[in-house]
Amino acid sequence: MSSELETLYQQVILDHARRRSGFGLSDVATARHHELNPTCGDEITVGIALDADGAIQTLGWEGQGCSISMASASVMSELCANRDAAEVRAMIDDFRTMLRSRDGGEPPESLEDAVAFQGVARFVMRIKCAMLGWVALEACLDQLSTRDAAAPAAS
Amino acid sequence: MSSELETLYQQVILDHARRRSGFGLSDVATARHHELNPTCGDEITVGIALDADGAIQTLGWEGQGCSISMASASVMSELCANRDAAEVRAMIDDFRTMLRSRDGGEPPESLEDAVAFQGVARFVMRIKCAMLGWVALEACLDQLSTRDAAAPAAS
Amino acid sequence: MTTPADAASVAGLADDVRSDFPALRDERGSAYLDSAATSQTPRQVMDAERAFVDAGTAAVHRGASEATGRATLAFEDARADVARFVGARDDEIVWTQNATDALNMVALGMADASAGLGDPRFALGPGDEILVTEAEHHANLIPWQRLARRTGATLRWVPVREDGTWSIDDARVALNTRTRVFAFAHVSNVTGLIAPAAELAELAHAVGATVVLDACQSVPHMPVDLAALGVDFAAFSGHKMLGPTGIGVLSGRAEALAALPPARTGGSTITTVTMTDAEFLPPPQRFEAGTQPVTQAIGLGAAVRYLEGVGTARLHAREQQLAAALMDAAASVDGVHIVGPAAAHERAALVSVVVDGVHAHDVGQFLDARGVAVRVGHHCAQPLHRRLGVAATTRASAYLYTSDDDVARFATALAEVRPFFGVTP
Amino acid sequence: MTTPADAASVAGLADDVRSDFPALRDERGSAYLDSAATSQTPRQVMDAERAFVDAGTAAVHRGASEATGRATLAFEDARADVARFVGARDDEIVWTQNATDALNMVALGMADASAGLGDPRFALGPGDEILVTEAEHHANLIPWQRLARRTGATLRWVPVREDGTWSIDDARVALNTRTRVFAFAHVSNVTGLIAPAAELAELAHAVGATVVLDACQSVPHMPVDLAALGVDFAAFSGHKMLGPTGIGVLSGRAEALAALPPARTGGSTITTVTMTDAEFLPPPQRFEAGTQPVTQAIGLGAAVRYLEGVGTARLHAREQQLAAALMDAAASVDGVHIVGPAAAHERAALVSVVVDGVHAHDVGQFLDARGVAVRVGHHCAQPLHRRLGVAATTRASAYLYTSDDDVARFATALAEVRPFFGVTP
Ligand SMILES: Cc1ncc(COP(=O)(O)O)c(C=O)c1O
Ligand SMILES: Cc1ncc(COP(=O)(O)O)c(C=O)c1O
Repeated sequence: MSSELETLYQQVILDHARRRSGFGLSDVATARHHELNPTCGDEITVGIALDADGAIQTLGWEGQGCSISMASASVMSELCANRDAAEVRAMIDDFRTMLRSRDGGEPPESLEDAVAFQGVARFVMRIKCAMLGWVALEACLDQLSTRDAAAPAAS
Repeated sequence: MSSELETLYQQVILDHARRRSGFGLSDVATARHHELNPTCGDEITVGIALDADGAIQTLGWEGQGCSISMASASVMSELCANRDAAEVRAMIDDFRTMLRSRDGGEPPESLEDAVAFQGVARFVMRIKCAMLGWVALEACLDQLSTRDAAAPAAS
Repeated sequence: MTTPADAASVAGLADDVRSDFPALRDERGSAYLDSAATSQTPRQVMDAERAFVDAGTAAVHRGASEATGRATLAFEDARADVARFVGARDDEIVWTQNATDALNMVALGMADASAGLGDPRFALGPGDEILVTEAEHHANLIPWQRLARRTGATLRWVPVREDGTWSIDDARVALNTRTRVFAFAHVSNVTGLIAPAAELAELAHAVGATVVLDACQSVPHMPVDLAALGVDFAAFSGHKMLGPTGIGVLSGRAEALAALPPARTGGSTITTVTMTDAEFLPPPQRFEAGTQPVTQAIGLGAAVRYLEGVGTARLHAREQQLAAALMDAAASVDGVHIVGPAAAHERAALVSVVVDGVHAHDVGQFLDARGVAVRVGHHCAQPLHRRLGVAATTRASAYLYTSDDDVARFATALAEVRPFFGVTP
Repeated sequence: MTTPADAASVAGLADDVRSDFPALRDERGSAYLDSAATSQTPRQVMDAERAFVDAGTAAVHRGASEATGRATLAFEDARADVARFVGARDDEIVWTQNATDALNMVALGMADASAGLGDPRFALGPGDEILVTEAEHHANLIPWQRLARRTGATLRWVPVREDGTWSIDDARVALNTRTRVFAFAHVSNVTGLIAPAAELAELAHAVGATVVLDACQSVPHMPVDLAALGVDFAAFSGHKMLGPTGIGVLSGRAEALAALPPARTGGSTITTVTMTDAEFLPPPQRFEAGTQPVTQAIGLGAAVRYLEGVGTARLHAREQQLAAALMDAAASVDGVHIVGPAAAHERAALVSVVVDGVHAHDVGQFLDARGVAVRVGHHCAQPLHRRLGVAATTRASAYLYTSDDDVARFATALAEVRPFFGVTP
């Protein structure tokens, strides 16, 4: 196997692409977002619900696409479930920064299994694939915080 | 004076540009045509009348433009007046052929003074200028022959 | 280069031309199989552009300087080259930005005709129909959707079968006396299907429709005589036929072009302009607003002369070999399904496939890592892919420089795809 | 190259850069004074294009191959170069065929908005006014005439004075609450007049008009910060700023671009396409239909980096010198009348003249034979010339490579024109 392919398709990615953690949308989700990659037609819908403390209680997704987009959504759902929304936003930022950095460098440890996607940065045309689920998740969080802002203040 | 300029602006051309033979449109003209060079805004109107035998009896023109277009119309009016329409058409063809020939060669003697314009062929952007009056004259002849064709046959 | 189309000369085409293409002198020995998207450029084209620019550029058709004259001649000679190549008159060739621009020029011109700007011949309105096919490239679909919305006309289409193909009989059913425009691809960029353009044009003309041919995938690859085909308008792009990006062609029958209002207006298209009105020049100038892609026209002229040097008959014969070889390569791999006609002689030298269990993006990435450049995605034909039941396919396409080796490398790499992604047969 | 704008460095600009321009290495020592029509090209631009093409072209934003990735990056880097150069965001730069195409894109988009296709923000109708000036290039006039006819809006204009100039006060009189669009040239290609774009934009915005700037003659020659000027749309061409033909730019404020319907549609502009409808991507992709002028964008990127290397402040300082020198040269000859502002600081480095008793075509031809390339004609501004009372003028225009010698040669040759044609003073 050529080393270029190994960089991109790490074993953890190939595994997740088949396993697909978090696949399935729950009825209790209070925010949902559908994201499309116009180049290839790949699409992912993410649905989430927060608990009273603002942590992600439910995180599910559905969609179809290449192994990078599917594995990325799968890893994301394992990583982000049960975390605080602010923490997840920071993670999304880190993930995006890692993918956009053309020169490599040490990725933040916080990303855990998601560091497997660092190799994607070298394949510009695939960055959108890896981001697909994460962008949908970010949009869900945006929905909820807009709604929060619109709702009457609690105190 | 550079030889390039001499080729283009032969003395006969400079003279005709100032003298302008045939300048002025006659009321007796039975065909008129206005021709415009869109690149520079030069324009010439030619008016003619044929006699009973189909010879050009009256040939006048008006217009404004560069010395090439003015001189060419002037030479044309001297050359074509009092000639048979068919003969004039042949002359227009010869003149056009001479201007379009990129490689020079002997111009037909029939063109008389108009051979002075042979040098224009080397200046593509000026060919339209030299043709302006001739194209208007050709259009006048076309008008008359279309009218002839439309009129009831004489015999 | 010689032009005889005997067997040895046909098979040897890639060997003969390859050294003219700097991009193909790759140490990795990679196979470029994406010419249907864009072709590689021979040095003759870049040399022609450079020679022109280094001698001093100048605006064309404006001013009187010697440099302007030189540029204008080179520019018009390129037009004559392209006209000769596709069997059109010089004044039937309009330069555009690309084929997409050319198709839009027709659709937008018809919108203007419908709005009362210019000759009413191409005016459309409610009750009128615009006919396309379900297999069209977005470039030959969306402009017609928009024209329908602008005018109130109805957009209809020839449906495709399960394999993405359609026939002249399908077109016969769809055409009727309300059909004012029939726009279709001469060769599909997904299925490779070659449409019987002359027969289709005849059918369409019989009901009074204007025929618009998307010739993007035909003009570069086979002898095309637009006059003989009898279509009213045709569009193609320079970058798919060894020419540069930044230039395309709208070809139109003289009388059709003369009746089409110019949607894009500006300098060099006019005779007299006042503050309130403008009179337009005859075609092609009427459609060439502003400073034209002069250098690119000269590059395209050089590309066309290069193709003439090869000979389009020889080229087409070679492409038929390559079509068969690509089909065989794809058919030889388990779990790989070919889209489009089964017979190689009905198709151009391109093959789009679906690989069971592996997404096209992954297939493409794998092939790319193996040094085989193909194209993955919907190839700007989403409705067709929807009909095929897939979001994306993997397409390999060939051109004159494609060697048998390139095709063999494609076959080998394709066979490794499913094992790599752990899909068991 | 260094960037300080001290006197010696400014005066020495031509010497510093001249060897980069193969077209100017002419043994005849001729003077190229037609840069306002099209500029000469430095080898850096042609080298950048060639390096890109020879490494292997590929379609951008489509497919997943490494070559596609490389091409896409180079293409987007060029966009970032141009954006930085004019003070815009990357997504505020749309590639077009030329400036004319960019202006049409705005006018045609507004026509679509008026026909109910897309955001109604730019919809026009009867009672609305489109304002231009009497000095506009046809590219910034005819598209607005056509828009007026398509929508029923009225075209009005700021009149020019006898010398071809107009002022902010003239604009103030013409602008009113019915004005929906104000389109004007930043720098006139005939009079050289520099319009106070920021102040004009403010005035126009105060009445709610959209401001469209024809920046063809400013962006190449002076520091232009579109964000600071506050215009809504701006258009310019690559070939006038050391770049190749075949590429232009429409720049628009993000929110303005986002509200403009795409008149030209096709591949790469969309998200989801069905047979009956298409959803469009955000700008700039929405406007970039079909295969883009990729090689030319890369060339333009190189041109912009070249200009940045020179420094636009130094360039502009030099052009002010050249403006004064050209004015002096023309004023020194009897029977020669200068069109436009009398003060050199109010104008760009171009001068258009009328020569008493000699037609502009003859003037141009004579100068050309003397090795001085100028432009003659109406310069695509017929209404302005009509106002000046002449059919054609002779224009000399300079750029960074123009030497004092070039201007001196112009002055000498100009003085010989009337004697040659036998016009006595
Ligand atoms: C002021 C002005 N506007 C518009 C244009 C048109 O530019 P282009 O021909 O590159 O589209 C030009 C140049 O020709 C110009 O000088
Ligand atoms: C069949 C077909 N039509 C239209 C196009 C559009 O061509 P361009 O992108 O050069 O405008 C293409 C190529 O992309 C094509 O293959």
